[in-house]
Amino acid sequence: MNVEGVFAQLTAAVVALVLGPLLTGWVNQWRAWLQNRTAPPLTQPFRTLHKLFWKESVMAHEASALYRLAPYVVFSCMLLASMIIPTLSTNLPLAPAADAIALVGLFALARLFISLAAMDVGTAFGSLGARREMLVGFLAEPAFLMVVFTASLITDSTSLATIVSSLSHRSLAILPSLAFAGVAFTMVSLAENARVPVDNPATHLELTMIHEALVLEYSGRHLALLEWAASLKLFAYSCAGLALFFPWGVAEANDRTALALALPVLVAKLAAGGIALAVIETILAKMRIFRVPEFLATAFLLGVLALLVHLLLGA
Amino acid sequence: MSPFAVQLVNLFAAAMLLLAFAMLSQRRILALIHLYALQGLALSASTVTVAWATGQDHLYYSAAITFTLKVLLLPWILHRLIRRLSVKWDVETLINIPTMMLVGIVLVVFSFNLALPISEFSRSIARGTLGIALACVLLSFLMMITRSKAVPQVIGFLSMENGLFFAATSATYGMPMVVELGIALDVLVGMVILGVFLFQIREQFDSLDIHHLEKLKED
Amino acid sequence: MDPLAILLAVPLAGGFSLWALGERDSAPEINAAFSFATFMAAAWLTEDVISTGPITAFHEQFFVDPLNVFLVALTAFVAFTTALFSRPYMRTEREHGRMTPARLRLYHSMYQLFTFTMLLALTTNNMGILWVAMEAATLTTVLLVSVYRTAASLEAAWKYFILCGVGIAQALFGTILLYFAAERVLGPQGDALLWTHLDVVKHQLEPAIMSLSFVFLLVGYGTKVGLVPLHNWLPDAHAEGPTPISAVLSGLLLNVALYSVIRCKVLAEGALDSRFAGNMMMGFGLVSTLAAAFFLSRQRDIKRMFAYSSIEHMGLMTFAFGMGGPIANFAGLLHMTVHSLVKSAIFFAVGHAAQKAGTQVMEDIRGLLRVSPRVGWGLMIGTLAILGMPPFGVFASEFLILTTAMREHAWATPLLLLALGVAFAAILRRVQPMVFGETTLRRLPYQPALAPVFIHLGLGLMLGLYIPPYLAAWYQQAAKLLG
Amino acid sequence: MTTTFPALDGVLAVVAAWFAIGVAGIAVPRSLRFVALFLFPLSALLGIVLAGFALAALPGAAQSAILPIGLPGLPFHERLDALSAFFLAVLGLAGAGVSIFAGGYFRAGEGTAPGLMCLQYHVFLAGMAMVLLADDAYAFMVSWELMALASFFLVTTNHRIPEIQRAGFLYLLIAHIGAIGILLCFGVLQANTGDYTFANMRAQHLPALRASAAFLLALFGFGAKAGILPLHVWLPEAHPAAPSPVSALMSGVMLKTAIYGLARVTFDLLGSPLWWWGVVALALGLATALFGAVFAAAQVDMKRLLAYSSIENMGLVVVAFGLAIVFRAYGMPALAALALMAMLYHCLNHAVFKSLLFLGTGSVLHATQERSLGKLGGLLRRMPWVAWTALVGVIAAAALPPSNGFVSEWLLLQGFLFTGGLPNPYLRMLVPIFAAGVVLVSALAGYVMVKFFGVIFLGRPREEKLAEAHDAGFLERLGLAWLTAGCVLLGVFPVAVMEIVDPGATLLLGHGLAQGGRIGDWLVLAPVSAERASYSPFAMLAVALAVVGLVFVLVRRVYHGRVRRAPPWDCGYPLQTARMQDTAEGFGQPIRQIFEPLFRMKRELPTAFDTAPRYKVTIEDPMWHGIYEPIARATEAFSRIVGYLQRGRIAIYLLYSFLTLVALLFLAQA
Repeated sequence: MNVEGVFAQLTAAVVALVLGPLLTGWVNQWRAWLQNRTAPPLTQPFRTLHKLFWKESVMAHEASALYRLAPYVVFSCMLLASMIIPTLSTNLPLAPAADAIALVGLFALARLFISLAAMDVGTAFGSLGARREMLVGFLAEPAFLMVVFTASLITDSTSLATIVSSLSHRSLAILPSLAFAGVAFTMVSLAENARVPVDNPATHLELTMIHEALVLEYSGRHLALLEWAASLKLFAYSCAGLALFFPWGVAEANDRTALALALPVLVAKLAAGGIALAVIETILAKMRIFRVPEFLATAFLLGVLALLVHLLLGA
Repeated sequence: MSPFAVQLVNLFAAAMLLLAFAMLSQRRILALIHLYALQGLALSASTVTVAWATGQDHLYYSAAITFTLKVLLLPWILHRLIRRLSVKWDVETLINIPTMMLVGIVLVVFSFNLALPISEFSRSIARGTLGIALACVLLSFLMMITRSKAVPQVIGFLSMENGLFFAATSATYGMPMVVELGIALDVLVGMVILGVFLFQIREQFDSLDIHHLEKLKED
Repeated sequence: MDPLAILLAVPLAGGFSLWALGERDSAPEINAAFSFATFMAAAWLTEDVISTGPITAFHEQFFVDPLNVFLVALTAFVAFTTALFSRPYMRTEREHGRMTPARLRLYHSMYQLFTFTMLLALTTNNMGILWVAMEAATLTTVLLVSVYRTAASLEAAWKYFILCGVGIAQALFGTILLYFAAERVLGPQGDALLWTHLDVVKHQLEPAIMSLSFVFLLVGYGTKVGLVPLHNWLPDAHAEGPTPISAVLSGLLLNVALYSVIRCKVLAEGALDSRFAGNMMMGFGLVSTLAAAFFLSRQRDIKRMFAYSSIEHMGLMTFAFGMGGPIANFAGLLHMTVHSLVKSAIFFAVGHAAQKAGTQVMEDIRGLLRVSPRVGWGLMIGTLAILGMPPFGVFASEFLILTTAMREHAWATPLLLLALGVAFAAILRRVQPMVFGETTLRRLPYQPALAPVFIHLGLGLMLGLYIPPYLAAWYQQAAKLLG
Repeated sequence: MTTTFPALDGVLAVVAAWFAIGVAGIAVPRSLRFVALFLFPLSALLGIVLAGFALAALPGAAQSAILPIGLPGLPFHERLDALSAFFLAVLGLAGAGVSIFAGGYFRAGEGTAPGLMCLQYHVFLAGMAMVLLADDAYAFMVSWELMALASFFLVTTNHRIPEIQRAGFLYLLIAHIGAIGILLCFGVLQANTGDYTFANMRAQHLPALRASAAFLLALFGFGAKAGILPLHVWLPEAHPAAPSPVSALMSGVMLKTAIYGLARVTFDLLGSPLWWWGVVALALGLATALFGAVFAAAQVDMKRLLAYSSIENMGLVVVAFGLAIVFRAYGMPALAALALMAMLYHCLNHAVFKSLLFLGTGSVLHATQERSLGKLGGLLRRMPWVAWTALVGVIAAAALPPSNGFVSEWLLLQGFLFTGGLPNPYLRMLVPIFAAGVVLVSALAGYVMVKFFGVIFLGRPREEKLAEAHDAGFLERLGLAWLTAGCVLLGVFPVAVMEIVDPGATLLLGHGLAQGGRIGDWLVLAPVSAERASYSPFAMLAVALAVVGLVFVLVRRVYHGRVRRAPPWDCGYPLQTARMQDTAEGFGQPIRQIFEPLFRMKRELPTAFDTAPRYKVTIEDPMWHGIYEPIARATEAFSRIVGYLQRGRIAIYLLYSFLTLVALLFLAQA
């Protein structure tokens, strides 16, 4: 593990921590604009975090250690995830520590903890949220893995670094399998990041909410960590998507100039992705919670289809 | 040995078969017992003939045993039984008589065919006797099946024994003495036990109708 | 002094002396003593055979070879343990008023005579005497079955008498035919029915006659073995007679009958040099096993149920002997031994259980473990053993039988699998609630004799894990002898 | 470790010692203290010793011995090779934890006297060990049935309760029928030689038809024990019925012996499997896994839930097994080794975490006398030991990193990702579908585990009496801690474990995973190549912990650590009761809705006018309705027909013998 490696790794972490909330802010801005509202500033998420951190954290009497532990675990899981995904460079010391499957596992772990924490206090909404979260998760996770499998069958590897580098090196060609996978991935990431049409991050209408119900009891620094983790998650998913479907511009091993170049490219890609997300959220309507399984099942089937298409057409 | 003896044995054989048929069709128990005694007589007569014709002395003993047992002793016991138990008739047989006759004839044909290949090997004087013996056995079997009272069943059982003895004496010149003695003993004891039984059954069900003996079954 | 003579003399004397002694309180003990003496004689005889090898006696009228020596020992042993068991059992029956002193007298003397007839049937070399002994065994047991004088027991005894009498008559015809075939080779002397001689010349016997003769013998003795559809007397007789008699019927008489069948089979096979006899036995065995299994699943009377299980196991043995070959025969003999040990043990336990409950209806017997754990465990373990659970010997033989069948008659194995499965379900489903759960039972006036149960089960266990070399050697020789 | 090390003797000694302990227990049937405080800990110690011997024997060559018992000409052959050594290690490690726990668990009021239970328990342990050692068909069957028998008596420990009797009956029946299947399988394997030693079976080369028959018989026989569809029905009945340590042992170890048997027969005795066997195993395994997961999600009895989850895990194991067969049949030993490693590893993992979870339920059961999830809750605060150890088990059971459960799933998925190389196009198409199924199953497992843990340990207690629930005692904690440590270590250091396990795979396939170099370096697991795929739980864990610590410190430094306790917010709804939390039914509801066709549900819905409205859903296993009831009915009908043979009329009986005689005479004449 050389110096560049460590450097790249740390930059990745910092970039994630910074760009994550910014991306959230960016999406919120665009949603506002698309809905003819005056938008909050781009840095609004940071202000919120700062505010929350200063607030004292109010906790239910029954809340147990698990409840207090969960935000930290979730946060670190998300940070770890976004350090694993090759955002700027494929030369990450941590890359061998976890491949795509492990990445999915990491997300699942976070989900487990947040759901348990939500059930810990023992309120009606908490357990409701946990149940819905797990429902979304157990359908989204396989779909995500199917997408990953497609990519790794194409590149004969599950290690993200290898996937990205080999994908980025192939001449630009439309792979039908990847097209399917792309759609599936989009649906999954909408669901996983609690966006419309599955969930509405801005809602506080109890009966429809998923993510908000999970964190309903949280406040102060714990809430801050969870929010930050949420935006990190969005960031991680976006980067994963970009890495899988638009891998160009990610720096190769020990290539300072490319590394320098990679940042703006990433920001540009994220900006575009954010706008797309905002558009999707604006034009779609939130669906009933019981429709969600169908939505995700579709994603899952698309993922399987992508695999089959790849095996069928060898492309 | 003389053809006369052969004819004699065949005659007795025929008599036994006839008697078997007669027992099959006979309803009155008393007559049944008489027929049984007659069959025993024919059996012992044929045994004597064989003994005389082949000069096998131990057959005389077996004839004597047969006579005392099956002509005198058992019929007497049976007589006393039915007098004590006052059973006269065995009214309904399970199948009507003509059908039984037909079945019986079929059986006879069957057993003759069965015995035919064997009797070639017989050094014995009368070739057909084995078939007849077999026929007697099967006929008494049929009789046991079709009788609905205890005593006739017993008689059927005994006449089956007759058929066996006839096979033993005429087809093969009698079994070894010790065996015959054993068999005779068994028959006697069996008879006694049966007698005891009939009394017990009677005092249990105050009738000898074996329809009472159909309680134990899979339901 | 010849152990064989003692072996036969003791029970005979015992029968008459017990009758002569009349109605005494000590009769059970005397009975047990005679049985013990018989057992000792059998042990002595066995010891002789071990040291000197097969023996014949009394102008070859009697003989002891590997095939029957262990059966003799087994018979004497089980007869002895059963006598031990019947001491408290019969006393309790008398307390419950089902037995009168007069009947006890009959019971004891007949018990001894029955032992005698079985030993005679086992040791005689003369097929005719064999028949006589079998008939005598029937007669004695008829009296034993009807000893309660109830309507049911009378009916059972009557059916037993008629069916077995007729069956045995067929066997006599078979014997006559056998003699008929034999005297053409051996001449018309007394030794034309001696098995040893017949065995020497079996290849010269006339096939046409032998096939007929074997059919009669099979139907005849098969009736006593309890082969379906000749079995109908068996469950009644087992269920209605006193339990010690059920034990010896299942444990010993069926064995002796099967023993005579296989003696005849050896001759028939030799004469026919075809698999006719074997196939016929396999057919009977398979049918019996299957039918018995399905009968089992609808029983309500406990003794009746285990009677059917005896039919099932007899069928299995018949199937094994029908297959023939060293392994199958070995398995058959082993199964004979273990079955009679375990099944009699089960009947001992069942007897006490039924006495405690005052009924043989299984729904009314509950929770044996609570009132008397040893009876309960005895019944449970015995049942599991008879169901072919290792490490008991029954499993060992079933293991050999099934695997042999699998490679020689694969078509039969699904049927066996079905039969064993159904039997297992049927019996366990009934026995489990009898042993486990809450109880409905009462105490007994006399301490039940459980030593026999556990001795038998212990032996059954031993035979599953370790077969003494002598026994193994006998089995193997006998298996060779059966071809 | 050199092969001269007498590992086999040691193992046999341990087995003997277990028997001895059992006898010692029966010698003093009523003294609970002696049994609990001396015998059970002792046997736990023996378990560790056993594991030690096994691990020592793993790398070495096979050792064999002949015991002086058995049939003449067929004494017990015992053999200790890498495969049996591996499973013995599993037995020893899991068994140690369970035994020490059992020492604290068994009480006087269990129904069976403690001494007797001690006997049954140790015969069970010894039986399992003998199964793994057996080297001939007879020894195998005897030990196999001994195991079944002992566990049957353990299941029926509390035999006053009729349900438990029924459960035991069902269990023993299916076990026995399966055993007969295995027996017939051996009958085929010995191929007319009459020699029942495994050595001989190895030497035989069966024609394809017979080999397939043997394989299917084995799949049937061992499947009955492993709980493969549709022979799984005994599991959800027997596990709740048995005392928890027994359930732990049955689910954790006994099921594995079935897998051992499958592997032994397929790879060792049969040698060269056909590819379609693999497909059969894959299909059955996946069906079982899905079925188990879905039904586990719908259960409301905690032990029943775990039983179904065991079914699911065994399904996954069988899937790995099938994958290994496929690779083996197409001559890809390296990949076969990968799949086989996944199988073995998952056996090990499941043994550890499922025992852990069952023991946890045991403590809960003793603390609350309650098995129904609907009456539990909030125990995390009452019984922290049990809860936190259970949490580790839950993470493992949900197959999440960095636990051990994830490692085996990771290996399995890696195996699936290599199926592109299969020559058979249909398989290439088929296998990804299976992969999707596996993924779905593991995701469902997560759902199930959240339900399990959340409903039992989190939230507010749903009953008043839960307030006086007490935490586990010392011995129990020891057992829980032991297994928890197992979960963590197996999860964090997979490379080391796999290098120990590798000889097992090598033995079966002639090709191990470590062939040519190591399975990654000590830190990073890379079964094929680092570019291809790599996983380092240790690094992940380290980084994650670092981040947690860092964040914790930073937040307190930069801001503050103040906390105020208040009543829960819950959107400001004032009057909340514990009954308002999700019940187990509620939590399972989405799954029930999605997989509705699988279930046979009976709903009792309240009417609008009920004064005391009740809502009740009962779920029954469709297999009952689909398979078992028809069989029962058929048997009933047939036995009724047979019953007509015996209508009591003596004339008819005579007619039977008459007809038989005549018919046979015809035959004889012909």
